[in-house]
Parts: sequence; C-alpha cells; structure tokens
Amino acid sequence: MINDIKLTNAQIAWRAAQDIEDGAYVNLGIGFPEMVAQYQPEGREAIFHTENGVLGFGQAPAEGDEDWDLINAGKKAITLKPGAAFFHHADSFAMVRGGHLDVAILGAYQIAQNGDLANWRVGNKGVPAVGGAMDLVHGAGRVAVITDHVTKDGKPKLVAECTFPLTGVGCVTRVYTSLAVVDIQDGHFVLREKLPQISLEDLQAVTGAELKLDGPVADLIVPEL
Amino acid sequence: MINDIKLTNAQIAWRAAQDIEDGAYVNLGIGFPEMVAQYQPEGREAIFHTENGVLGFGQAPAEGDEDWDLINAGKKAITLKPGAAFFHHADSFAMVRGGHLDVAILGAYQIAQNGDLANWRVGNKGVPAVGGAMDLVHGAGRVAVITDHVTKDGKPKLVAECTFPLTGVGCVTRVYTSLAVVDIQDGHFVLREKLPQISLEDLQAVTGAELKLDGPVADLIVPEL
Amino acid sequence: MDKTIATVADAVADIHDGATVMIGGFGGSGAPIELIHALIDKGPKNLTVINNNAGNGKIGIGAMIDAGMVAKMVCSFPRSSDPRAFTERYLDGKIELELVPQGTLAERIRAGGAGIPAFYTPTSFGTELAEGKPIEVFEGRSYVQERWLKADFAIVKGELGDPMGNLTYRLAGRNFNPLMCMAAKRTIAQVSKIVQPGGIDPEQVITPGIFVDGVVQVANPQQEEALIRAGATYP
Amino acid sequence: MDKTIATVADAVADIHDGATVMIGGFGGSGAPIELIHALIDKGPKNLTVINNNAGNGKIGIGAMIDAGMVAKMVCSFPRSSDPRAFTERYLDGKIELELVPQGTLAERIRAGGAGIPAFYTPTSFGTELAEGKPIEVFEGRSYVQERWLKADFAIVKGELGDPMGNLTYRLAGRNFNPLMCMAAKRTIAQVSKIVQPGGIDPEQVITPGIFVDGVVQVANPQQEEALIRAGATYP
Repeated sequence: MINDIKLTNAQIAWRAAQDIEDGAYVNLGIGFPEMVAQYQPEGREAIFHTENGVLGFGQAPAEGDEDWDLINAGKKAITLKPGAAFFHHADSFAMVRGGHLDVAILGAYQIAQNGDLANWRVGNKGVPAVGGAMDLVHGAGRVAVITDHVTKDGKPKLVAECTFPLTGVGCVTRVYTSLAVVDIQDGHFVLREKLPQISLEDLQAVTGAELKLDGPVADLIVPEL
Repeated sequence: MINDIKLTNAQIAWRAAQDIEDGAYVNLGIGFPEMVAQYQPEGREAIFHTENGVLGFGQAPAEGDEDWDLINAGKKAITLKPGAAFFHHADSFAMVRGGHLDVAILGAYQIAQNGDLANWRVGNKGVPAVGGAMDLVHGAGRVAVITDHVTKDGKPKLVAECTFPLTGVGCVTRVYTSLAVVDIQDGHFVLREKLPQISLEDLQAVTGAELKLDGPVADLIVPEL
Repeated sequence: MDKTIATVADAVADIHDGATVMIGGFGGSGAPIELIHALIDKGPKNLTVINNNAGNGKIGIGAMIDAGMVAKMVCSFPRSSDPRAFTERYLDGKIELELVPQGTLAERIRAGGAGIPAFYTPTSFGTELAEGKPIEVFEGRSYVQERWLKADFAIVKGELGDPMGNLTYRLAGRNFNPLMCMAAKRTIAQVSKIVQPGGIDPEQVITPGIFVDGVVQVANPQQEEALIRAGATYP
Repeated sequence: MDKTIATVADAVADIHDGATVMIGGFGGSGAPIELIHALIDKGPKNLTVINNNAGNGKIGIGAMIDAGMVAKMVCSFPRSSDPRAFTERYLDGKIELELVPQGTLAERIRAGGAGIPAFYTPTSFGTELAEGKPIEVFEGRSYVQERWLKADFAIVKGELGDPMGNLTYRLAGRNFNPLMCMAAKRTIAQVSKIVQPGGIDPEQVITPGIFVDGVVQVANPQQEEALIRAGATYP
C-alpha cells in the first residue's frame, strides 16, 4: 500500500530543492542527491560545490562534448557557469569542514532519531569505499538527507539507532522521504509534512522511532514533473 | 686586537655565499643576512624565498621604480627574476616548515654549542617581535648563522648555553663569524676555518665554549670586495 | 548573486564594538587602506585586530590604534619604520599583545578557515612562546599544539573581484589575504576593479567566492608605504 | 636551473621496489597516465600507492595493480566503473587497503608537505575509521587526531611547466596534484607543454617550482576516461 502512494525520487529531489535559498552554496552527494540541482525554484540560483575542486558548475554537457578533466565527484562530466572557480582538494575540503557550505544533501541507508547517519557501507563484506561522505556531514550549515522512507524490503530507514556503520554522529537535521518531511530536533524525529493520503498511524508503522509532533503537519506536495 | 683583524659583514656574507649550491632554495633573514645574495659565486644561481610569498626574487629596484606591493619580508622593494612565483602565507610557511628550503641564513644574538639559537629578543623590555624567525629555524636542510664573533662590548656570541630567550632548540648547524667558520656537531662547536692571523688560543678566548678540532683547520679567506 | 557593495562605508557598516577583525596585508603590501580608513570613520571600539604587524605611522592600523579603537593586537611583528602608535600604548599597558610566530599565525588562520581546531608545529618548541601549550612527540621530534584562529570580520585587498566574490591579488599583496578570507564569519574585499562573473578565468581565481561576503571597488587604491613616505595622516 | 627531463622513462627511473608513491588525479581527471605507464614498463614491486581511487579498468593504476606492483593502496574510494583489478586482489587478501576519508586524505597530504605532523578533524568521529585514533575535545566538540602523509615519490600531471618546476593545471585536473607535489621527497610532473622561465605569469603559478624536482613534456596526454571508454589495456 505504502508503495503505491509515495513520491518518486524526482519528486523527493524537487521537495528538497524548495528549501534551498537563493545564493546558497550547496554540495549534493553522488547519485540520487545530484537530481536536486534540476529542481531549483524559478528565480533562485544555488552555487554547487563538488569535492574534487569546482565551485559553480552547471549541467552535464551534451554527449560527445565531455571534457574528462572537467568532472564532478561522481566522475560525471560537467560544465561551468560564469563565475566558477577551480581549487585543489585541500581547499575544497576546507570549504566543507570549515563551515562554508550552506547545505549538504546526501543519500542514506539509515538515519537515527539523534541525527546519526549511515550511508557508506551496509556491512563488512566487499570493498569499503568512503569518498567524501564523512567530511560532508561536518561543516555544512544544514545536512539534509533524501531517501525512500523504507528499504526495498519495507524496513524503516528512519530508526531509533543505526545498525549499519556510521558516517557521522548527530549530523543530520532534516530528512526528505518518499512519504514525509521529518526534522531531527533534540534527539527526536519531528514530523513536518506527510502525504495526505497516509495516516499518521500508517506512517508511524513504517518509521523505526517515534514521530513527534510539534505544531501542525503540512501536506507534502506532490509536484507534476 | 681582535677587532683590528676581522672580516667585515660583507666578507662574512661572501663566505657564507660560497657554501650555497647551484639551484639551492634559500631564505635570508632580514638585515645583515640579506647581503649574502650579493655574493653568489659565478655560475651558480640560488633561488631566494621570502616569507611574504615570493620565490625567485632578484635585486632591489632603482630608487623611484619601487612597487610597494612587491616587497620582501624586510618590507624592502624587490624585483622578480624569470620563473618567479607568488603564493599566500600558509603556502610560504609550508615551504619553510615542510623542509623544502635547502638553506636558511640568519643573524644571531647568541648561538649555543648544542645548536640553540637566540636571535629575536635580548630581554624582557620593550616591544617583543618575532616575525618568521621561529619558523625559519625549522625545516630548512641547513640553518646557518652569520654574525660577528663577539658582541659590541667584546662578549662571546658563541656560548655554552644561551642566556637570551631562545628562537629555536638545537637548530643551527654552521656559524660564519668575523673570525671563523664553526660547525655544530653532537653538542659541540667544531672549528673548520679561522683567520690565519689569530691563534687558536686567542680565538678560544673570545668563544664561550670549547672549540673542538676534528681534522685540519683551514684558513678563512679574506676576499677583496 | 551579487555581492558588490557600493561604498567602503557600507562595506564596514556591520563591524561593531568588541569585534575581532582580521586585516589583510603584510606591511603596506596588500593592505586594504581604504577599508581601514572607512572603519576609522565608523569608529567601533574595543576591537581585537589580527594582522602580521601592528601599524606603521599615522595611517591604516596605526591610525586605528591612535583613534583608541584597538584593545588587542594579534601579530608576529609589531615593529615598523614608525611603530609609535602601538609602542606607546603597549608600554603604557593600554593595548594587549598576542605575539605569534609568522608561520604559526598563517597556519592558525588557515586552520580556522579549514575547520581544523588544532595542529602541531615544530615552531616555537623550547621557547617562551610555547609556554603553557601542549607538547607532543611525533617520530622522535617535539611539536607544539596550536589552535585555530577565527574572526568576526576580515577586511582584505584584492586586485580583481566579481559579483560572486571571486578574487585575485596583485604581486606579493596576496600574503595573508586569501587565508583571512577563509577564517572570518564575514569577509569584505576591496578590489581595484569589479569584473562580470566569468571575467576572472576560473583557473586564475585565487580566492573562490564562497569565502567572500562583500566586494567593493576602490579603483585607485592608496599604498600604505607611499602614504607613509609622503608623511600622510588619517583622518 | 633546468629541471626538465627528456623522457617519461627517465622521469620514473629512480622509483624503486618498496617505494611509497603518490599519484595525482581524481579518477581520470589530472591522472598522469604516461608516467604511470612508464612506471609499469620499469616494473618496481611492493609499492604503496596513494591516490583518491584504486584504479579503473586495465590501464593506469588498474594496470599497475594487475602487474602485481602494488602491495598497498591508500585511498578514499576504491570503486570505479571497472574496479576489478583492485577488488579481486583485495578480496583475495593480496593487497592491503588503508581507507581514508577524502578530505582527511587531502589534509594529511598537505600536512606532510607543510611540516605539520598531526592535526584534528571532525571527520570520522564516532565511526569505525576513527578507531584507535586519539580523540580530543575543543570548544565542546570532539575531533580525531590524524597524522601527516608523505611519500618517496609523487607523479603528477600539470598543463604548463617551466624549467624551474613551476606548474599550472587544466580545469578540475588540479585536485590532489598540487598537494602531492608538496609531500614527496621527489616530485615528477608530466605537462602538456614546457615553457621558458617567465612563460607562466608568477601570479598564475599554482605549484611553485620548489615543490617539483623534474618536469617532462607529454605533448598530447591521454585521458584515462577516454581510454577506458575505448576499452584500452596496458601494456
């Protein structure tokens, strides 16, 4: 049932994009979070940062126009907007760690009610790879997560305590899911928006820790994209 | 007597310059050590570093041609040689601390036989000022000192233990004085060269710790400048 | 995005009593004289000023000190050709001094900008400037633990700037300026010329705009050293 | 002063068995493919390789691993579109991995170049990558102590170089290259073009020559990503 009425990834990305202020410096995690760039509201322009040393990049180039020296952290070809800048990796992570980014939007395996994030590895098997994830959860003014509300087999991704290896401790402040928008405050999930078709009880049933209420819960908008 | 037969500052600077290899990266302390740049042997070219972010500078410009954005650490106007580079202060001291300079040549109030250097303040009065002195004594391949052998009132500057506040611990490896060239090895002064007119006894009498011998003592050359 | 500011007075308008202010430059090279003088016009008191030096003559930081605005200097070399303003007040106990080795000063400022709360350096080990600081041995050598340095404001001088805040510098005027841009809550740059976004080649940007909050054009900036040689005073 | 080297074979001739080698680039961007391939031709064994990644496909670092030259990788992200070379050996226990968060990797390399033996970062606090590392609290927040990272050799890719060793980079090909130049005992750069001293504007030098020991011209360098898409293998 839950799977029939939920936001698509594009719709989650759209919702997250609505909270990005004009002129904000933003890092979008590799993969799904990169979609957020496509849904900046009219009249607002965020400046996107990528770990490998570019500030102010734009869309992907047309196929065949790629310059493989000009890529993002996901190793995808990008283009530059006017006013872009290049810098080396230490300066790039000075921006991250030094608190110069306004927003980082990341994917997640699990988010705990105290803001702990697990998004780099699900167990001890295979080849571990961390990239910039553990840096990005520190320093940005807001660290937000976009994610399906539950795993593919229906288990909660918003949990009382992470069971997967942590990326960062107490770092996430807002989660945009396929069903809801949830803030993390004082060690608790606080529900801000939910799909109107879903009852609070049903939402709570697929959430691994208590969803507190703190004022009215708004309807989560379902944009036509 | 000692004061009648001694090298001039220019001659001390000349002697120090003879030990600088072709292609060496060199920082010369403010004031007297700057003279060393004038006596590079024919056919050798050192690259000079200044703390405020220039590598590869040359002579002072003609009076009236100064550009006061282009100065050295002593705030004197400089010119650039081909292949020069600018960088910020953190990168500049990365060069210093990171061991990238081959030679630093500094002035001194006192040098102890264990290599301790005192060259930034003589007591607790007045306004203390340290500049880059405490950084320069670390990281360069060789830290050398040029100095008169004794103070203006005839007291030894090469001492058993520094009595003035330290700039650095165990950092100096060679001292070029107005009377001698002295290495610092294993906690001792080792005499390498002396003015032939001065006896070992007379030299020892104006030196505050034992001058050890380790092989022959060469004559200190008195260049005509 | 447009970070340009119309006047130097507007540029320093937020700098308040008690603020910590980093001021770029090394001696007169890269010193933002017009911003400093605008700050003197505004006149906040009780400032902590971070600069390599502590003013020269009766202009710039020297004039700030003379105007009684500076409670504390953090610097490496409070001497100059005319250090009277600082020296008198220091010897009278009217201004505080935190003396920091120059490379440590640069690295502490970079650390403040880079989110590194502390680091170890060989500099000052065994000297009075290391007193009271933690010492740790790495690979058989002793190092001093130093803390980051941050500020409420940085005022710096660039050569080109654009509305995104990207900056270049002129010659050795770079010095502390790019580091201070990183380490302040609010960074204001005066530049000789404001160009359009893209007017600075992205490979030639020295300070990326993320580190800069405001850019004001001062088309023909004064040079501290030239002013001092001309015997200038401010105001 | 002339740091130019005639051939890539000469450039890597000193890299010996057991050496620690930093290799610049992020994925294929800024990766010195010709120097890596010259190193494969020479064939030293038992290398520790420091790079953000751990090779892609059957060229570059992937080919080094396939040639059995690499005993240990220090990297942040040993995954790629074709990570087979590393993955197989890692899962077989034939290659060691030191996994380092990307920003910490960059800062550790810079620290190695800057004479900073250790620093504190918030990154990895509370995670398994901080296990065994000293933790310290500054201003109420916990930080992990990380050590510098140095190497015997660095091989990097620049765009312009001069005989003094000054370098520029191309677009985002800068990445780890300038940091690695600082942190190795001997740094070799391949560049698209060697210009005369002064051919790079002193204000546009990204890596000052003091950090570089040898410069070799590779006029039309190959791009790793393009090679992989073409299904290339080396040798």
